Amino acid sequence: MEYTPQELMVVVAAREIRDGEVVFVGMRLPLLAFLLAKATHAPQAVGLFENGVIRDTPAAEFLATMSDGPNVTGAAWCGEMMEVMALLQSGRVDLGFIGGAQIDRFGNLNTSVTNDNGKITRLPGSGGACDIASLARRHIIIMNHERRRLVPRVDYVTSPGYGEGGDWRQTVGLRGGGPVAVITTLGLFRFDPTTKEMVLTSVHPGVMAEKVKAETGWPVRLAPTLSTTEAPTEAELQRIRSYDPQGFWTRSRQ
Amino acid sequence: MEYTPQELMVVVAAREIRDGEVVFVGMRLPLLAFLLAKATHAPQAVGLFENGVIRDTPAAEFLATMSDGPNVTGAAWCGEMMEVMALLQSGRVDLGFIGGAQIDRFGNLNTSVTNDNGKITRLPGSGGACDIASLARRHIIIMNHERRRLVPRVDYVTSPGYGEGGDWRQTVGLRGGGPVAVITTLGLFRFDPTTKEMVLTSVHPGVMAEKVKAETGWPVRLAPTLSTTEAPTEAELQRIRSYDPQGFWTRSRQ
Amino acid sequence: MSKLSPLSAVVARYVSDGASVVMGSALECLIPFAAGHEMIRQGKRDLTLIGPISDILFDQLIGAGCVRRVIAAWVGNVAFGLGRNFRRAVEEGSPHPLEVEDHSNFSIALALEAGALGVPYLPTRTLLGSGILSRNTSIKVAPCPFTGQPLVLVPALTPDVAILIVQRSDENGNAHCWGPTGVSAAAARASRHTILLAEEIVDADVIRSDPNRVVVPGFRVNAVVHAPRAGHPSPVQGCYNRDHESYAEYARRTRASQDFLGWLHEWVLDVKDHDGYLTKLGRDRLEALRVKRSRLAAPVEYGS
Amino acid sequence: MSKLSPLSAVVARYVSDGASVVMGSALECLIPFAAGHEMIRQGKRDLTLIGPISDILFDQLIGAGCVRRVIAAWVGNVAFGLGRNFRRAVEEGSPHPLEVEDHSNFSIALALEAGALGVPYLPTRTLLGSGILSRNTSIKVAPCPFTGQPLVLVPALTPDVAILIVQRSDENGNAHCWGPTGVSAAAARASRHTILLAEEIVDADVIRSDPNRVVVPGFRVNAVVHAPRAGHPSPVQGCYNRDHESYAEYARRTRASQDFLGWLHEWVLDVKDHDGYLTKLGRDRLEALRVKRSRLAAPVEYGS
Repeated sequence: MEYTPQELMVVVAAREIRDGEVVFVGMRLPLLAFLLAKATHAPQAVGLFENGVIRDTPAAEFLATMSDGPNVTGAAWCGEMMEVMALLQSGRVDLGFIGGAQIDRFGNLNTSVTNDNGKITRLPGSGGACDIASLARRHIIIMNHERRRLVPRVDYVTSPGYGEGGDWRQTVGLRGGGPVAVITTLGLFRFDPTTKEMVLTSVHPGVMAEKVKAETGWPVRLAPTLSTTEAPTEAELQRIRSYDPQGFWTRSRQ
Repeated sequence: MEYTPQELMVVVAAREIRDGEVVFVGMRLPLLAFLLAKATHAPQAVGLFENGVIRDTPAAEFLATMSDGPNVTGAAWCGEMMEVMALLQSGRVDLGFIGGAQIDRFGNLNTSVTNDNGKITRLPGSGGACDIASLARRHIIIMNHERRRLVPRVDYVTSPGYGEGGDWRQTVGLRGGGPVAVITTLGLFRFDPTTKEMVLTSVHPGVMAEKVKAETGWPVRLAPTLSTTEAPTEAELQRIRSYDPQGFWTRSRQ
Repeated sequence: MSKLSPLSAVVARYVSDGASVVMGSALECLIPFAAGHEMIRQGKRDLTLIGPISDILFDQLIGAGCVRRVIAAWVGNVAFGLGRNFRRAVEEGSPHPLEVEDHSNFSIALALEAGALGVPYLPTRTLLGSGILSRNTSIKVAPCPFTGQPLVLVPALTPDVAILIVQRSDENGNAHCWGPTGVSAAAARASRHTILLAEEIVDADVIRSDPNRVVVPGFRVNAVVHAPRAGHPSPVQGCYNRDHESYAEYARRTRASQDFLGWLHEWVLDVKDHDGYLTKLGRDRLEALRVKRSRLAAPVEYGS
Repeated sequence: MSKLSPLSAVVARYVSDGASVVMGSALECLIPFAAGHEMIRQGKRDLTLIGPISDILFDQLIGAGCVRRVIAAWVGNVAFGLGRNFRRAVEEGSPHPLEVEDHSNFSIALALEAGALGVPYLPTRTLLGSGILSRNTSIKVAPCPFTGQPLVLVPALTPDVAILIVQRSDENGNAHCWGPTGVSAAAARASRHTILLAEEIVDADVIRSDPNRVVVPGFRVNAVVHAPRAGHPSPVQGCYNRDHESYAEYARRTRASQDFLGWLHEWVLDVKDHDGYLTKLGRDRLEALRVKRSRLAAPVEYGS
C-alpha cells in the first residue's frame, strides 16, 4: 500500500510511545502519532496539550489546532497552561514531541531565526518547544530531511538538545532529559550515549544511506548495523487517514 | 439601647470601611463589621476570604466559618487561596482586619506563643493574619483590652505592625501598609505618623482614660483631644443582631 | 483499571508511620475527617501533618498520639478557639512532644505551589519582619536580583500523600470539586500520592462533561474511596452543611486530656469504621445537615 | 454601576498609542480579533503586544503598522506556518522595524504569573542553555540559594491592558469562561486594566450561580463589551467553531505585502465595525460554524 513520508513518520513516532505514558502531544504529526498509539499498543497513554487540555480519549473530529472545540469536548481535564507546564517541570511528563526548521548533530533545534550568510529569516519561535526540550523526561524530534535543515551548528538554540555534546545538559543545569530520537523524511536517528551525537540507525524503505549523507550538513555517523525502517501496515495507514481525512498534515503539505 | 463591647467594636470597625474598598474580611467581628458597612455607607465594598471566596453580597445565613455553605452560595468568585493572596501581595486589597491575643505599643501582634516568665502558652498561629499585616494597604486590629494582652513587647511577632517603630517596615522590606487603628473593648487607638506608637484617640462611652491606662502594659500616649467613641445607633445594633442572632460572636463570648 | 478501594486499605497502603500527609487543604470545608479517624484506628505514628489551617482534625490526631511534626499556619478549633491537644503537646509534651514548623497561610500555599511547579522555592514579600521567618529555619531571606529589595524564599514542600474530599469522582480518579478549594490543587500536585474521598462515584462521562471542573488530572490520583459524609462535621458544598454542634462538643470535651480520651473512644476508637461513625451520628442528625435550598449552577455548553 | 461600553469607546479609552496589550492569552481559541481590528481602524501606533502564541492576530497588527514591540513565544499562523508580516517587519523593517523579545510559552506564563502574584520574578528550569535565555536580556540566571543549581529567573510582566473573550458576563464584569484558558487568568490579574468581550450579557445571578467558573473577580474588570462572535475566526467553546478557511485565506493573501494590504482593506479598514465584519461574513458562513452536537456540563449543586 502506498504511503507518504509523513505517514511513515507518524507510524515511527507512534512506536516510540509506551503504554501508560504521559505524553506532551502538540499538533500535526505528533498528534496523529499519539492517536495511532492509543488506538493500537498504548491505550492507557495520556495526552497533554500546552493550552491546558488533557485527553485520555481521542477527539471526535479532525483538529487544525489543539484549541479546536472537538479537542475540549469530552476532555479529561481542562484549565491553565501553568498546570500543564508544572507537570512538565516536576518530571511528570514522560515524552514530548517537537518539530524544527533547523537541527544540528547534537539535536539542538532552531525555530527562531536562521542566518544564511547574512540573510536573516525570522521563524515563529519556540511556543512550548523549548519547555518540552528542557523539561520532558525524553523528547523526540520530527522534521523534513534537507541539507539546509541539518546543519553542523544551529544559528539559534530554540530547543536545547545536547548542546555541545557530552554532559552539556547537566553543565547548564538541565536535569536529565534530552532527545532520544530524530525522525526525518529519510530515516531514524538515535544519540550516542557518550558523545550525544546523532547516529543514523535506520533508513526508510527505498532510501539509500548515500542519500541521507548527501542531505545532511555534517559527516553522518551510521550505526554498526544500519536497518531499514519497518513500513506502515495497511491498518496503521487506514487509521492515520481516518484522523486526517483530507491529508492536511500527511499528504497535501510539509 | 443596651449593647455589648463587641457590638460597639463592630460598629467602630464598620466605620473604617470606605465605599468601594476591597476588604480582606476574615471571620467573627470583622465579618459583622463588613456586613454592617455594606448595608449602610459602603454598599460597593468587596469582601475577600482567604479560603478563596469573594463576595459582593451578604451571605444569606449566619456563618460560623468562612467556608460554611451559605458563604459560597451566590458568591461573586470562588477558587484558590493563592489567587486571593495574589491580590493581597499585588497591592489590590485596601483593608484587612485581624485579631490578636497579645499586642505591643507598635502594633505588633502575637497569636503564636506567649511566654509568661517561662510559662509557655501555645496559641493557634498566624493563619492569614501575618499575610494581611504584611501586604494589605492598611489593616486594623480588634482585640480585648486587658493588661496581660497589651504588653511593652510581644513574645512573638506573628503579624508585624511597625516593629520597633519609625521606618522599621521599610527597613525589613515591607512596602508601606501597616496598622491604622486598634479597636479594643475600651477604646480606639491610632498610630503616631512618625514614631508609629499607638495613641489613644477615643474611649468608649462610660470608659475612663484611667481605666485604659490601668489595663495597658505601657505608659499610654493620649491624643491631645481625647474624644468619646460614638455609640452604636439602634439601627446599627438591629442589623448586627440580625447577622448574629444567637449573639455567638457579640454576646455569649469573647 | 479502577482505582476504587476501601478507606481502611487505602490508609494502610499510602499512610505509613512517619509519612507526611496534607489534609484540610480547603480550610474549613472538605476536611477528610474519615481518613484522619482511620489513621487513629490504625495507630499510625510519627506522622508529619501539613495544612494551612486545621479545623480540629490535626488536634485530634495530635491528641491520639499519631503526630511527630506539624507544618501549618494555624492549629485549633476555628469557631471555638484553641486546640487543647495541640497546646498540651507543645506545652507539656503530652501525649508526645510535638515539633511545630510555623507558616502563614500564604507561605504554606507557596511551599505547596513550589512543590507542584517543580521548583526549589517561590519568592514572596509576606513574613518579612515576622517571628515566623526567624523561627522557621527552612525559609530564607535574600535580596531580589532585580530590585535589591529583601525577598522571602519559601522552599518547596513535597508531601508523601495528599488526601482530598471531592463531591464526585469516576473510578479512575477524574473528579469534580467545587466551592472554595484553598490550596487543594497545589497540595495534590505537589504530593507523591493523591487520595480522593468521593461523596459520589459517577460514570466517566459525567466528569468529562465538564473538564474545567476537574480538580487534579486523573493520572495523578492513586486511589479513590467512595466515602459519603467523609467530611463530617465539616461542610461539603451542595452535599451537606457544617455540623456546628460537633465542634462545640469537641471544644467542651478536650479542655482536659481525660475528657478528650473519652471523646476519642466514643467517636473514633470504639466505632469500627466510617459507616459505624455515621450510624452513631444517626439519621436525624445527618438529615438536619442536608442542603435546604437548592441552587444549581447555570448550564454550560461544551459542544462543538 | 454598569461597565458595559461599545468596543470603539473601550479601545479608544484603554488602548493608547504605546500601550502594552495582552491578547490571545488562551492560545488558539478566544482570540479577541474584533478588538485587534478596532485598534487597526483607530490607527493605534507603537503598541507592545504580549502573548504566548498568536494565531495571526499579532501578524495582522504588525502588518497594519500598529506595533513597535512583540513579547511572545510564537508569532505566526498555527495551522499554516509562518507569519509573513512578522517576517517582513523583522527581516526588512516593513512597514516598521519590530523589536522582538523571545519567550517560551512557559516563561511568558511565568512572567505574567509573577505580575499577577506581585513578585519581581518567578524561578524556573526551562530556557537553560537556550538562545532565548542568551537573547532575552530581561531574564537572569542565578544559582538556587537552596540547591546551588542554576535557575532561570523570569521577571514579572505587568501589561497596561488585557483583553479577554468570555462566553458570558454580567454588566459588572463578573464573567464565566470555559474551555482551555491558557494564561488568561494570569494575564488579567497581572494587567492594570482588564477588558472583557462577552458573547452574551447575562444577569448577575447567572454568574453567581457558579462562582468557581468566574475567570477574574469582577472588581478587577474595567470594561465589558457585548460583542458576539468577537473571536471569529478563532473558536469559542460552546458558541462557535474555528473558521479554518479564514486562516487559509490569510495565509494565501499575506505572502506578498501588496496582497496583505488588499486583505487588510477588505476585512478591516473598509468595514465600519465588528457588526460590519459579521455582515460581510454573512449568515451562511456564521451558521456553518455553529455548535453541531450539544454537550452540556453535568449539573452542580451550590445550595446550602
